[in-house]
Amino acid sequence: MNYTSAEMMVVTAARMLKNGDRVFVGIGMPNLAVNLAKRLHAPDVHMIFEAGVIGAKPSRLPLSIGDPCLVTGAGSVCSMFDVFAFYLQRGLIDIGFLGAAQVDRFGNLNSTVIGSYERPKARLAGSGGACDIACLAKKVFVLIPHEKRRLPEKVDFITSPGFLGGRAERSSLGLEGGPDTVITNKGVLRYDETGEMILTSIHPGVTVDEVLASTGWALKVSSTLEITPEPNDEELRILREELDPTGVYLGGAVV
Amino acid sequence: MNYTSAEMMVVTAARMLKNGDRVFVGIGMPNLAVNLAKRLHAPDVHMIFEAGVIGAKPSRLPLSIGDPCLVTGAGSVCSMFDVFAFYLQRGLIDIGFLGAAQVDRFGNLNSTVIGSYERPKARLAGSGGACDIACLAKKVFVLIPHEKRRLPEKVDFITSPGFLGGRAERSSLGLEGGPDTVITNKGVLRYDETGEMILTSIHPGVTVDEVLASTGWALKVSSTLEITPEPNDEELRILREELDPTGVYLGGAVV
Amino acid sequence: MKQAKVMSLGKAVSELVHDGDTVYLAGFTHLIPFAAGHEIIRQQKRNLTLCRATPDLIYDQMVAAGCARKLVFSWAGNPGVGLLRSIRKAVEQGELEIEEYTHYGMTARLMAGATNMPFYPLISNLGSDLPSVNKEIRYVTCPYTGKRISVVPALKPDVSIIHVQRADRHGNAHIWGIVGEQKEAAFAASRVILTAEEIVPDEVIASDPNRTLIPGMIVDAVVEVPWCAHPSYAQGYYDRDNQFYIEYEEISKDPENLSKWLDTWVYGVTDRREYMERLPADRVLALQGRRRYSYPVDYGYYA
Amino acid sequence: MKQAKVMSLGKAVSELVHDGDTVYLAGFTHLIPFAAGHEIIRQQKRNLTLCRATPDLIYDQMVAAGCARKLVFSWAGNPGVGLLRSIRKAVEQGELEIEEYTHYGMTARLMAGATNMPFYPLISNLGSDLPSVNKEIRYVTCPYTGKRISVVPALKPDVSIIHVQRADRHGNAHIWGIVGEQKEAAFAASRVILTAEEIVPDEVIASDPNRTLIPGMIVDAVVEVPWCAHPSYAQGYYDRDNQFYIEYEEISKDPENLSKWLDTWVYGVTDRREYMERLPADRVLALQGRRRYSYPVDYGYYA
Repeated sequence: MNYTSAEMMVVTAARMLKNGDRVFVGIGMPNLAVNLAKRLHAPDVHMIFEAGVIGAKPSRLPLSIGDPCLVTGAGSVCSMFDVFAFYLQRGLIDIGFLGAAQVDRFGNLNSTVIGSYERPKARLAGSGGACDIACLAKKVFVLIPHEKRRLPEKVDFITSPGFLGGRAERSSLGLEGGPDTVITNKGVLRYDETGEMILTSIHPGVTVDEVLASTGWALKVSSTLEITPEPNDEELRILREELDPTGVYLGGAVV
Repeated sequence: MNYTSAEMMVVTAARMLKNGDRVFVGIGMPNLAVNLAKRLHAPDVHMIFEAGVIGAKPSRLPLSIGDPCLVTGAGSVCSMFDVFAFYLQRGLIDIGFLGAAQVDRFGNLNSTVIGSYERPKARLAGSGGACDIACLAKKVFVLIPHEKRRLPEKVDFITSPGFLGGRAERSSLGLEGGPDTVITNKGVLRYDETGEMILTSIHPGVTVDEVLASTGWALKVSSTLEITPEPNDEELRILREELDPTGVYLGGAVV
Repeated sequence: MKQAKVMSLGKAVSELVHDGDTVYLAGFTHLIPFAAGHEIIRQQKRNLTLCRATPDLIYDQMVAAGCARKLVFSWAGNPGVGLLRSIRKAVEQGELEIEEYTHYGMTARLMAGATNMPFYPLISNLGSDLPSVNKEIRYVTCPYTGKRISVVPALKPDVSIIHVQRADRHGNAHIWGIVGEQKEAAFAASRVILTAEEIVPDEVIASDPNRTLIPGMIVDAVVEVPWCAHPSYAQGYYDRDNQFYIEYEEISKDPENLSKWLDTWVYGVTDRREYMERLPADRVLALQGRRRYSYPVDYGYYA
Repeated sequence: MKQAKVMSLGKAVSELVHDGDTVYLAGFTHLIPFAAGHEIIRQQKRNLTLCRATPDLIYDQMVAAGCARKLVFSWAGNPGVGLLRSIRKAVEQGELEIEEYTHYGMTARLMAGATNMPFYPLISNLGSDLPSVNKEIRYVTCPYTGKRISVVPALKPDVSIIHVQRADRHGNAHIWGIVGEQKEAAFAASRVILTAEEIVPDEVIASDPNRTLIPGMIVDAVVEVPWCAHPSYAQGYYDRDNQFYIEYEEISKDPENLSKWLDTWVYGVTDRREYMERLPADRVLALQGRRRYSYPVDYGYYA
């Protein structure tokens, strides 16, 4: 079958969503994943946007997280304060999707700076809601291209806490939930009992060596490593014909 | 001229309001006072109700503070939290009207219990918003019948702080604003530089001795004591014909 | 799959309100769910902790009927009329435990509960005797100003009962007029029973998402109960029955009298429909206002 | 007597925005008051501290035009497109001071400012490196649970500029769609400039007081500015001009190019009307959605 890395990632993410899940979702691939799941096995997934939109039913693919198409016909619209306080902090969010410039061995995320904070090699957009989501969502899913510089042993700056130095350190701060799954263009990674990332699945055609060579530390590999199931025809049809007909997000290589 | 004590109190209160004042108002006499002022010298007084109604334009005399007539056509309606946090605590309230079972020498108010808290002689309704208003309004106006048991030297229970033991004690808690005026059926009382109540005006036909005999401590009397001006025809006409045509609040003696 | 949430009030109360629960029947004067309180009385729930800023007549009746162990409140009166006599008597006789705050304190407690923050700071309570009789009112020091700030603890009811004007079958609800503490009480609770004057088609609610104060996501039961709030009111549906509030002063003066009233109007009916059958038509008609519609807004459709 | 609040945008900015002010042009994607930002650029205001969760293109332009000394923010990007190049360059070259929070932190700061509470507690920032580079993120200990809770300080802008769909001449304003942080930013500020797509008769606003998020009481200037938000949007009035957001990436890549753009579209026009005259009609027409009205609600008239 013919599909892009982005399609593989989106389909893999979509399959992990359960019906009824309340998902804090961004634009791009996470948005496609949730919409795909809603059209298949999880029609009652709730899409929650940090702009304050609850239960969005978008009529088109939004460019920004605050697009007017997210509002019309939505379940509810509230203030930005409310979405963070009454939904996220209240404990209503099952899954938060996050992107980042870097994710490290313990699932800590960086979206602030490459290099030092005071003299950055590159200044990035900053936390936005990412740190809040990383503190408060029950599970965090990360979608990221699999490259050594993006999966370093330690991020340059912890914008959003994962397990910090391990599960115990996160717990000691009183934080629940946390990192759950990382989906890259090469495979699927989860976390072991210490909070360290572990490769649990590789995508068809990808080798373990290739994954290890693209990771910034000696990545653990699960003893029950699987091959990620490929996208099926129906999934690809929905993605290509209904959700991203112009190929904005899925057209080429990984975004 | 012929008028009741209640009319005297309402007219006196109305005359103290300035155009543009933002008034946190209850039902009954304060409501009448504000409406009277709006029809005369202070058309732009803002009426704010703890039910969350801002700029009410009631079409009838409301029995309760949450009457539907307060809502229709109002300037804005917000939650109860918002009215306390975004208006009162924000510092937007110039004048708060409070009633109470007792007011003491330093303007402390009791609306909780007569007797001890644990074994009350009479259990009253409690603070409601009174303590909040007493802490946060720039000026507190109190309307109360002038009786010894209602103006004791010290209230049985401080529901709502006045000056506590004097202005310095209130300031030491970081509280601004505070007691400003007490209007009774016998006169008008304000506060001196120490925060102690002082008689500044007596109503026509009332003697100072009568006031002193009806007060629970040796009440100070201003050296420039005045006679409260009587209600005029226009004020009485508006009160009787427009605001309280059935005499619910103004018919008889003081409520 | 989605569970059917629409059910009878009897079933909702039976399944979601348990003896010993902390319950919050919301409403500041407006939209007080009297019918739900009566159903709780009929089902003889016991040892409830009743919470609300303004207990109003319905909590007075629930106390008289023996449902309550404790009252958490800020103002216990019959607005514009007088006292709540059953509550007052129970308190004076030591039969009802109380825990009291200011209005701002009660709503701040709900804000904390609704947002899963263990406390909420407010500039109030200072100088008052309230903190001396309620040790749950505490203090923190502001790390910017060094000021002592009073705080109240989160209130998290086991169940909140919220009456609204209109909702869809999923529990997405529109409320307008005085919105009191309905939203905060709903989010603060573990379980939510939503009663509505009308269950309307989904598209009515979806046409105005900014008015959807309660999202279906947090609602466990949706019950259509016309006139649920009487003698309280529902803006745009029926007026407050002020006459009843005044009459209640007489009804509740004598406990036996109140007991008879409960026999007739609560125990003597099976539900709100039967209650409404007993009310004279002219009384109900007198509570109808004239129509006064909001100007609609255009949300636009962007595709 | 009531002061006339309705005035031109030029007068409002001239009288209410001063050099050195802390300003907040509100809007989370929606209702961003671009026209007001351009007026600030034209009036050459200097040394401003620009605050907003999402600075967006308008702050990028204001930084490029030399208006800003400092940026307080939580996410500085061009949503769905990329970076804000002028801001990024100014930060990397040390020409723009920054102070950054999380989104929740920024909105919590406004909540504190709007309610005159010196701090606001939130469960976030823990474990992050943000508190190590921003000493304004501090902690309190919860007096109920003993937990360490992060707090942020109140944000109180000197002036907030709030764009709304419709308002009356007193500044009572209806907002719908994404309501972001408009209400909190308005209440937090010392002065408020309200821009509106339409100034409508008083009775339109009064017909739906629950939708009045901004009360006239806190508004200093009311300005009618149709298309004020373009290329951001006004729900029900015009769509987001996503094409411009994408084009801005090119425009801003080269500072000289951006400078030319500012010459044409900001310095080269006197106001928003002239800006709109330069936009091609087909571009504007493409931003019109189909009508999608809310169902009205009945407030009733009770007399």
